[in-house]
Amino acid sequence: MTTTPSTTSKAAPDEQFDDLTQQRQADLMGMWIFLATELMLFGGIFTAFTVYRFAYPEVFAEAATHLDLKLGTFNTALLVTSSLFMALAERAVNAGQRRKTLAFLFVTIGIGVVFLGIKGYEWHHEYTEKLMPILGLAFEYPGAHPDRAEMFFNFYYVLTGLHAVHMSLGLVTLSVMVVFTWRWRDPSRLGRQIQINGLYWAFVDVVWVFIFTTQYLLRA
Amino acid sequence: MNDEVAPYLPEVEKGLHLIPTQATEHAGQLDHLYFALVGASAIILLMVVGLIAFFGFRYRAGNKAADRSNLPSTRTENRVEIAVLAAMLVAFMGFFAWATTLYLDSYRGPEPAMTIDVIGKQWMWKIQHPDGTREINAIHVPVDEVIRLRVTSQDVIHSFFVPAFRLKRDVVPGTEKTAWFKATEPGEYRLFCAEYCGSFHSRMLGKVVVMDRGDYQAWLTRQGSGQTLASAGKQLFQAHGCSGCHMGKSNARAPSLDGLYGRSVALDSGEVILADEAYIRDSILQPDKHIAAGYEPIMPSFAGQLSEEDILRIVTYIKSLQPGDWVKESVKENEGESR
Amino acid sequence: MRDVKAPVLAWGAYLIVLGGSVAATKLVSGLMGHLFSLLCASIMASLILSFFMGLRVANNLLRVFALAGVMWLAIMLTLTMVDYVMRDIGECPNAQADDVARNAQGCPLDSAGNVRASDTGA
Amino acid sequence: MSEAAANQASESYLSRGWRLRDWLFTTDHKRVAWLYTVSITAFFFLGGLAALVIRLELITPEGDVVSADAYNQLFTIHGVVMVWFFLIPSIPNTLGNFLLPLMVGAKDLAFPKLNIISWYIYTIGGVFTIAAVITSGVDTGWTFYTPYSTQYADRAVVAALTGVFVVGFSSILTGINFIVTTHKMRAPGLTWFRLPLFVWANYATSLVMVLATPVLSATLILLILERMLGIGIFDPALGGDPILFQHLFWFYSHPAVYIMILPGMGVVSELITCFSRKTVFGYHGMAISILAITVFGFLVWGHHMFVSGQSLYAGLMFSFFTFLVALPSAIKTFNWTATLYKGKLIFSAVMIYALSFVGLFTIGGFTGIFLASLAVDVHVHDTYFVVAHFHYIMVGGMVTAYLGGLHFWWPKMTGRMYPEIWAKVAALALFIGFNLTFFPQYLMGYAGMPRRYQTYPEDFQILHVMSSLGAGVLAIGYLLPLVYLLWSLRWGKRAPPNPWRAAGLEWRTDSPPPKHNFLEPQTVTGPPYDYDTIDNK
Repeated sequence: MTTTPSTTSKAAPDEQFDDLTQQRQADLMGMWIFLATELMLFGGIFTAFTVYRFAYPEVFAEAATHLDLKLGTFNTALLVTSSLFMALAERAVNAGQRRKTLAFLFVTIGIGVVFLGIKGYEWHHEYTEKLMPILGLAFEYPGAHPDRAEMFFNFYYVLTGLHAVHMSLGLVTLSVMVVFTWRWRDPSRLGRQIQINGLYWAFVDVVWVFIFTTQYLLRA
Repeated sequence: MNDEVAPYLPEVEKGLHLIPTQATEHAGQLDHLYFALVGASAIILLMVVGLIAFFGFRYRAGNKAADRSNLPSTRTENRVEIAVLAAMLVAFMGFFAWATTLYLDSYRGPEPAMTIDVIGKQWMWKIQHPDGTREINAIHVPVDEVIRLRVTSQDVIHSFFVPAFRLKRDVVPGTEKTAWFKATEPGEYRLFCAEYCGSFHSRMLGKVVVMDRGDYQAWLTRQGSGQTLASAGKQLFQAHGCSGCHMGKSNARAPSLDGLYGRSVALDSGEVILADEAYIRDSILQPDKHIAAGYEPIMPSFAGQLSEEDILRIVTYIKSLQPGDWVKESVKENEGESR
Repeated sequence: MRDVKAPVLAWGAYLIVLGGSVAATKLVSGLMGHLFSLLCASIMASLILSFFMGLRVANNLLRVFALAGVMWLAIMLTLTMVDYVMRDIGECPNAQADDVARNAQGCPLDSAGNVRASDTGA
Repeated sequence: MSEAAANQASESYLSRGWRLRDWLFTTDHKRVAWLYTVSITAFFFLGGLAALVIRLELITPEGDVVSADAYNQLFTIHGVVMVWFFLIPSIPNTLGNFLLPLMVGAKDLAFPKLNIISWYIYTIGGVFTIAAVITSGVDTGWTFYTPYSTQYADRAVVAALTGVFVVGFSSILTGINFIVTTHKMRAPGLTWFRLPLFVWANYATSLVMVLATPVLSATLILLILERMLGIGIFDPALGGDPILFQHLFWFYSHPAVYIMILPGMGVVSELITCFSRKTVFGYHGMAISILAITVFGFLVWGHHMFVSGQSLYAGLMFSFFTFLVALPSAIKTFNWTATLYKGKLIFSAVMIYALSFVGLFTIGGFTGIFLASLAVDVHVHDTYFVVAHFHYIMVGGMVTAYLGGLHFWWPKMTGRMYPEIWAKVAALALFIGFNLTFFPQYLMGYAGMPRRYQTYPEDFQILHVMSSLGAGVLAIGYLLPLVYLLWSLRWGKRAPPNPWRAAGLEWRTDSPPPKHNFLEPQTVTGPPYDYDTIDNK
């Protein structure tokens, strides 16, 4: 979503803009609209989930208890911490502190990787418990109405999986930001880019809040 | 149309009817609404086209004589817009109320005289009457009775569409929906599948046969006597040695026939054919015509050996076989042996 | 550094709300607990939006765009649910409004001894 | 600035840079518009070819030209190509891309690189889908209804879905670009209520693209996962509801109809004002009704599902909103007509296109009211009536507006004039051919002819034959412009900056415009469509 670097001199706007303020506002606005589209993307799946959550309330509440609440809560706390460090990185880059920016970015990325690791561990655990109804794997659900519980797990994997894809994309762009910060060529442009990335990273966190609540917390 | 579906096509009056036959009261009511809508749109369309033509002539660039002073002010423009808006709103709400009333009526029917099950399936309609009579691609109903249909699908979404009744319901797998009609005119009417359902969507046709009460009773009786016909057919089936190959036991040389009627049969040629009466009859008389996939063409023709009545009896017997019938029978036999 | 204080406080508040939400799941069961959890989720999301994503200081246009996303999601959710909440009312006499599950199994109609259509196939 | 540099800046965007990479890696919105024009034209003729074979098949009631499966694949190709690879990108990505920055007085779009990326996504996704559809065949129809698409249709469904999914991103990127450009890059003095209606229309279209397209992406993700991983979301065997797919699908696909028609409305407003030599009747009403259509357009998707088994009351609600969305459309129709009042009308080819649009759109709009009326829809749903209705809106409306717009701005885009007399012939052929093709379809629809039928009862043959004849005439109406417009590129008269003496910032610069659109920064001091001032100069 960022405008890629041009060869123009430092602190000059891209050729289509009159000045830097206009460019910064345009970038921000573009990113927010993009986030609105992301919201609708997840929203479509949440809508489908809501329909079935409403249709089979008991089964879905029961199925939710088979998820690991402790790990889920821990992951939620982890993710918000990474968002905090991302916000701090934004402030550091605007204050012109290169080393601090780098450090904060590294912490953000590190926490993100740990989050994905824990998520992967959870999936593996559910796989060993035979709660993974994909690709024809055996699904042995201990509760009532296994066919409807299967629907719950379908949504669980779709939502967490799509979220993990977004996290991974975020990690890639953040790594690029690390490289840019290392080089420290055009701090004003870098500030814009890190702000845009920060928006994306925080948005992924917002989505997680709702995934966590609807999947883990709405239990019997 | 295609010959395969010919037996199911209704006998309707030839020629194009822009307004389809009205075979229910609802059809007449709906046509009134339709004419009103056509009238209203025609008026508006004539107004728009008329104004374009009139302005086009009057205010053509070459016409210096036209008065072009006093253009409407913004205030006038707003007033015109609001007037148009209000007029349209009133008209639209009228149509909304009218159409909605008819729609709700067409869903919440009166107490039905009977309920008929309709099952859609690629690419046929299976019908089951309250007394267990089964039909394919045809529904026989008495005139002037409220008939409730309970529709569902076995595979994909189909849509039950009888233009003469102005009736359409989507047939959705996993759900049962109802529809009702009360036919006022005896006759045969077209039944279409309106929701795209795969390769032979356009051949998923059938007919609704509306009969006088007397005819309907006679038809029912004919269907009902199928039981005795069937038992006669069973004796013939065994006497002619059919059961030797067709009994559906392991390493049988011929396909099992229980539940055959109404099923799709994969043929050796790669085609798929619907097992209807014509198919069963053909298979007895011309066994080489349709060879079931996976079997050798070893069956002899019975043409000339069986009278028409006998063929009918055997066909009725095969039609009467429900899926699993023969398995039950063989279990009984086994029990007898072991005793 | 004053500008660091706000996000750190927001982070702390977030963790407290998170704790409350998880605790509520254990303590309050049923609808009230669920509603409380969803309320907590909205608070947590708002904290992120205002403090980490700068909506607190952003210009109104950005807020409008952020809100538009939520509004449109609400439209989709509400109008879709209108269908599911009211499915089969007024058309299939025995179906319950709050039981869409029934609909998926088939609408239980009059028991005139008819063979259930679904028995023959589906 | 040196003199050489100044000369280079005033050169047209077309004069230099004719190596392949100057086009394929350009970020100039005007060149991207051309890339899009070439792509969508190719897709349009591909989709048209499929339609022609369909019409050929339907001349006789028997299925004698192609097999049943081939027929189903043909209408799937026609639908997928026309909807996603022609109608949706047509006006926004060609005329819109070219004109939006010019009309707001900007040097380029806000994100030029996203613009060219969006073309790559579109073209690669499109070619991928077409390749999949042609090599292995997809026969689901463009609507991909479950459970047919997930369990019964075989072959390349996943590939086709992936292609459509990818192309969605090009819509989203274009939408973001247009919205930000309209908000942030308007010339000084160009307030919202001084914007040309074309900009309003493209802005509204972009809103729809941005808010609706992701839902399609979500739906397609679910569908692809259901097919590939065997998870059940819409599968009735697992207690899933196939109708939910329709909800999600139409939440995108109904607003998508407004993606298709709104830009057409914008174009026609420009054309009619110019050739009536006066401002549009009720400018504010026109702008506001565009926004009203955008918002209400999101509340009506359920009218595609009146017989699908959704709740009666949901049907009632969606019907009500559908009647409401017709109001602003009606206002627009009346305002276009009223714009002619006391004008100085010039019946150029462009004006013929524009007036055809008004007439055809009125018919299409009113039959929309038929379909909004619940009980009537039950009868005509999934019949040719519906087919005729949306072709009147999309072909009669949208394609007519697109061709009109293309003629109107052709001198600006290429610097050449086209032969007016041939353009008139083409416009009339389009109008006549179109009505001959699609009006009989209304008639056979009410008479009970279901859509997507390869074979049909003999009674309908006469109407089908008329329709197929019309399709032939229509084809001439499309091929003629292709020929003479290409001809004009080389032999056409050179165009002055403002051949129509039209209002609007885009006419203040050269034809074709220089690389950065304007040599001087533009300011705006008055309302749009100020034809009095232009004519009395």
